[in-house]
Amino acid sequence: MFENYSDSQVYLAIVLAPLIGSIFAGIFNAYISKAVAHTVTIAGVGISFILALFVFEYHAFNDAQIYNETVYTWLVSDGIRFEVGFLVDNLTSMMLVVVSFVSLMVHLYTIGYMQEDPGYKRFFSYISLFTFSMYMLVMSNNFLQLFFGWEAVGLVSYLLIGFYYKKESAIFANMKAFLVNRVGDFGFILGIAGVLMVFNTLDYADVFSAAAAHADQTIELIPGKEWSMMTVICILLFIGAMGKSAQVPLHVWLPDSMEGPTPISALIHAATMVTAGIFMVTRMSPLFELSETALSFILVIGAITALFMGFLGIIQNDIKRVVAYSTLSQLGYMTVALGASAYSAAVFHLMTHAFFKALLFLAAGSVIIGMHHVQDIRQMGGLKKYMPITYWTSLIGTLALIGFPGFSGFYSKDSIIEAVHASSIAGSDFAYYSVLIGVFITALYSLRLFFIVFHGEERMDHHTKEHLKESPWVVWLPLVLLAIPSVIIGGMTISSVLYGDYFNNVVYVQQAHDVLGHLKEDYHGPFSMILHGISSAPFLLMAAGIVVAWFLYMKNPELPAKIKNIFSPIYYVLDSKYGFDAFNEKVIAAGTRGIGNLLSKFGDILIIDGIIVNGSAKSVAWFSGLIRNIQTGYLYHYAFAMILGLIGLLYITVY
Amino acid sequence: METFVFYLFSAFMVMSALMVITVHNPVRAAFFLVLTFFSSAAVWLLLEAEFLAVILIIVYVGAVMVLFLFVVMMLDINIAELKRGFVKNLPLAVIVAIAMFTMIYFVVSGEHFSVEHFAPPARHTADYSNISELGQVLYTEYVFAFEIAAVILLVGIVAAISLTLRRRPNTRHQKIEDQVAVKSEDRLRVVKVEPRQRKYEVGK
Amino acid sequence: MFSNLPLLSLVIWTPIIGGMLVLATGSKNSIEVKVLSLLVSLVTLALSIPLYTQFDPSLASMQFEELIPWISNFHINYHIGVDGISMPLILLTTFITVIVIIAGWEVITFKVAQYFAAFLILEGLMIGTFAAMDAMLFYVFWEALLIPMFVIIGIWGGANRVYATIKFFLYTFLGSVFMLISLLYMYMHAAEVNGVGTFNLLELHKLPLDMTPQILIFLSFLLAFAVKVPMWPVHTWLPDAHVEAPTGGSVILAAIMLKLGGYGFIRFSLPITPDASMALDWLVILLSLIAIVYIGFVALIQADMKKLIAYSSISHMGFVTLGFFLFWKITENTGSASGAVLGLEGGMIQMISHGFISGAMFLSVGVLYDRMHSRMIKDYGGVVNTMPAFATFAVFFAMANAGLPGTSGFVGEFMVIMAAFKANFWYAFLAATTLIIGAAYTLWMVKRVIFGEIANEQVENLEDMNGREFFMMIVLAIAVLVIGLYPAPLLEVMHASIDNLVAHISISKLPM
Amino acid sequence: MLTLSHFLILGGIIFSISLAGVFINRKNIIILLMCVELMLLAVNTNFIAFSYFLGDSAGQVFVFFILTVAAAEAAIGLAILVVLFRNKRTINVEDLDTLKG
Repeated sequence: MFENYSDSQVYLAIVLAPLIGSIFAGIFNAYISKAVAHTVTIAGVGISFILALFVFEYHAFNDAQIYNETVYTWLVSDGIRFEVGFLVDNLTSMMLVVVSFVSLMVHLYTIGYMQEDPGYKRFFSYISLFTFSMYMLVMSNNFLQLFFGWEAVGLVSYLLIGFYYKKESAIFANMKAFLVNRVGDFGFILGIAGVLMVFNTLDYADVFSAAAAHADQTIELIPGKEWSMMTVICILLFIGAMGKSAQVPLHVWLPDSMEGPTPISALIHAATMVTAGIFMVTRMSPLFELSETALSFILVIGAITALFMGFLGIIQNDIKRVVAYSTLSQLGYMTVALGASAYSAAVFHLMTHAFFKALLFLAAGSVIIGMHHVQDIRQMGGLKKYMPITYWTSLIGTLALIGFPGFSGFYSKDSIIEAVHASSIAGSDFAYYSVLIGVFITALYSLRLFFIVFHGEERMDHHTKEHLKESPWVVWLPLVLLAIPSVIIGGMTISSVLYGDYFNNVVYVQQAHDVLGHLKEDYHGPFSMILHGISSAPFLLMAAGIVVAWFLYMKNPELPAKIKNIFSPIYYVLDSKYGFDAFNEKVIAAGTRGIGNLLSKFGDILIIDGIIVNGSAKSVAWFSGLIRNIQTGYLYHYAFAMILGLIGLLYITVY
Repeated sequence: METFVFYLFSAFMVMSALMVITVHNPVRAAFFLVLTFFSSAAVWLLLEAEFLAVILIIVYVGAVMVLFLFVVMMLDINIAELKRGFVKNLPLAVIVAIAMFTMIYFVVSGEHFSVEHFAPPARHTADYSNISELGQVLYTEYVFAFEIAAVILLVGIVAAISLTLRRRPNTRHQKIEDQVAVKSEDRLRVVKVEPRQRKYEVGK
Repeated sequence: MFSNLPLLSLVIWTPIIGGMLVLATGSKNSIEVKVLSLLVSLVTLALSIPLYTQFDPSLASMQFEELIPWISNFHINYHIGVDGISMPLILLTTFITVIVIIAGWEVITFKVAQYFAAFLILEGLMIGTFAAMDAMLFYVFWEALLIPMFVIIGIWGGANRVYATIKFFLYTFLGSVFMLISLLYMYMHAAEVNGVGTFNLLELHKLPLDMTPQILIFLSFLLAFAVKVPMWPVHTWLPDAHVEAPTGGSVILAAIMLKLGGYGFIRFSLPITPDASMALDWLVILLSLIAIVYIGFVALIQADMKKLIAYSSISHMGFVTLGFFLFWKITENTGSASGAVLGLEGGMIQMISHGFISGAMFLSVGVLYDRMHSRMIKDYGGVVNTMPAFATFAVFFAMANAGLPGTSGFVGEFMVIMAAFKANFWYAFLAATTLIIGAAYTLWMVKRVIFGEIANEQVENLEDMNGREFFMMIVLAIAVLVIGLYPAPLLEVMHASIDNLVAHISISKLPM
Repeated sequence: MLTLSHFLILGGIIFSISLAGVFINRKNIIILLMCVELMLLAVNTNFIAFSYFLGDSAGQVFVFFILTVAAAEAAIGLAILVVLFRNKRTINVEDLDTLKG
């Protein structure tokens, strides 16, 4: 794409630029100034962003060949080559742009947000490392490297959630996040092992081209019962996605991950890393298409996440947690799209969501800066007049989130709903109603947040109020830059991404599942979609949500408390987050420790060490105590014994 | 004639051996042991083992038994105490000895060792030298064993000496080498005395 | 230039003779002793490098072979050689010993010369064990290396060291006497079959054996090697030994001595008794899986850092034995042997990687212990505040221990899980639980020790690593990273030998 | 006519007597030592008898060595006895039970 450089050099440069920045900032942490640290890392990410734009242009508009090359061979064993390589196609190039853009914005934003923090340079090192890991994940051309990137982003997420390592809640949250992700990875690696077993290779191209031929393979998990191998593999892989993309019941880590600094909540826990699962399933569409069971499973899980996590958003009072639950719910939407075989819609929503959710998080961060690190929305209110830029960008983000016609979120979300509606696989009805109700819920909690924070009476204390002002430009500039795509990107790209041929070479959909192909017949461009959208059920629900939110939080601010009292059992259920945390803490964590204690105390210490090892030592001691009585110490006793023995021997010899 | 000599000395041997184990005084026992050795030397002569017979007398009677006597006499042994239990142990001893002897008797008497199997060889002529014959084999075929025996004796000497050697740390005796190597500093120590200030305690 | 030197012998005997020299100086001026020891270990390391550079990876046969008759009446020879299986382990040994010598630099103040000499002699003996091609020579080295280890734990160990040493010694000794009996049996049997008895390993590999003797030999080998690995349920000596051993002792124990067990399986059990291995592979697999899961749970609740790492070692070594014995189950399940090599090589990589990671983990604990004189997790907290550089390494090694991709800890586990899936879904399922449990116990420890507010005054007064400690850590970290990111060169040298092994064990040794 | 049996029986008698001696004098360690010497004498007699009747001087060589070793043994045994007496003021075997288990 550049005349003097080969493609592979460009791709390598994209990946390595942030890595080098990260290593530099990490190793020379103690020796460089803050300015040097952020300059170097931003330069690294900036280079990769610019190159990513070129790559995108090259693939999206110039119809470049799909790039699929090996960088180096990780290892060869048993004739199987495990390699590190890049696969760059339309999906990858789009992900590259999204990741690098959000990452760049977050880098810029961090200069302002983390200004006072002692871990400033460390933070830059981490987020650059994250960018590198994410590139590795999306550019991978095989399962191994995918897993590498998968775990690497998990590692950085671990480090960043625990960024404030003195805070007990933060270091608890990061361990929780890593472990819950590990549960997902547990399934994921088994899925990879299944792929290796069936295909004897981990290379995407080889696997996908051979997938159909292995569709009927079975595996005997329980003796006598045959399972479709593809279903097993796909569900296992999807368990990985459930961990990373925080689907019920592996979602518990995401709200807690808000303990990390806000920029990374935007970058990792909203825009990029958590969508890795969505990306992965899309990438594996040739496999998932072979298993309707797995698709149904995905559909149901996604629907549950989309609906029930949305409910939780309504009662949260921490500004970041509201956005986090909204992220969970939106991830559920994407998952639903995957389950309905509308992979393109999922990725489309992934992209739009990346922009507007990053925007919302960064705006929340801006509010938090303004409020001097107060995160409780009950102490906010009326911020509109103090922080106008934040206000307007938040409004854009919120509208995009709730799917207001014309905004990015509208196109993607509406498409998902339509796609689920058109789908006919098991569970699609449930999913359809879930996502429909979800629209109402989304609008409700989003505008609740918006109204409480930016409108209404000013509930902050006097001291905070005095210092309340708009954030510096490094903070609001990224907001503005993110607001632009939040508005326009959906309408701009829907025709090609969703209904065009953008994903033709990437996503494989079976004829029977092709809901998007079905929708395409009714699609006549973005504007007619708006027109059509206004009269559809989702729009009405959304409007209802806005009105209810307005009524409850603007018009009658006392009403919510009354409602809370009336429906206190429901409130209790929501407040305890359906009991997942309590269950994990009381049953799983305590149970694990209990088993450990039992095995240690009973198995190791009592049985093996106590009875067998020390027991045998003791029995030797006991026996020797018994026979020591024979050893009188008197010479003549020994002599007597000897002579008796001699006589006995002689007797045997003689007779 | 030979038979008579054999029985005579055998009788001596048995009788004196019995005395060895029955007398209470160790000195007497030692003397009876000497007698046993003498008689057995005579029996050995019958078997044409002249050299060993002589050695038995010279080494055993002359050296070892004398050593026994020395030790017995040197130690202040309470004989009365050692006598206790003699009668009590006697039946057991007799039973064991008879049992042992019966066994041995059944083995060695009878057909395996009779004349047919082991005919008495012809007597050697007068110029036969038992010593030279022994010497021939001892210094050729068994020379290593011989050397080892020598080493064992050496070890015996060293062990006996080192066991019985007593160091008496508090005895006073001359150390010649110290006396020769003495230097003036060792004899005279110059002590620097701090001039002492007298303290006048006024008005106490 | 040096091609006609007896290189392997030099690698074995340089540290032993060097150790004797160090012992002989007995000097109170310990700095000279230390320099001499370091020099000896560095020379050994330098000598061992040609083993890699001049190694021909295309050959499955023994290289650098040396054969000198030793006890010719019983056909026992001083016969040594390396192949792709033993060579990496020898390099690991020479490498880790240098680290261990450095680790003891300032820490040991009591009987310094003896301490370093013990490690040097131990190094030579371990290399000898890996290089021995004669079963009796192997046995001699195998038993001899108990002595320096016994001394190391017994003299420089902690409070309860006597119990730990005796337990360690008796456990390992119990296992190996049965091995001796098997070796003698095979010698006699070879004498019957071939007319002349032999202890030559390569000959023993070819020796035809009936099923019953094979099973008995297999079980006796299993006992010998399972104790060393250690496998459940003969593992309880390890936590005690680790807890009581000085840091250097723990490192050597975890990094190399445990590998002797794995090496024994691959060098003795599999090739000598393939039919018994086939009949009893379920046993080894079962024990390995128990080790992985059961021990993982036990590790979780340990209050003592060294114990926790010791249990984690056992759990990780479960992957080694699991990988080694997957061959028959894979053949049974998929009808082809494809994947068996993956398991075997995965086990090998796991051994080497575990050498670095567990060594580094024990060194990390040692760094803390030298300052605080406590191994208890509850005595720590918020170490990162006062020792940021140390915390970085500690978290890195913890991640490696949890099998993070990009570190060496991942490679072996990944390969073994891949192979296990081919054998049976549930094997892979249980093996993969280590992803969760392993991360849980490691990170929980990290959380309690490294992160958080400064727990007490002692932690507040901690000083960060000095240059010596930093050097050890960085060297190990680089090794862990390099293997994790580019394991191919390490595997290259094994392929021929492992392929050869797989070909060998797929043929029955039962007499026709 | 003297046969081999005569000498062997003589040896047997002496051996049995010394055996009885060990039992009777179970307290007096000196007489115990003498009994041991007697046993050796019995054995030596057997050796010499066999040597004579087989015409093989090896038996005599053996006796020679036994005498040597016995001399050394007696010397060391007595030395031990002296040390023992010096330390314990007794040679009563019943007082010597340090080896009691």
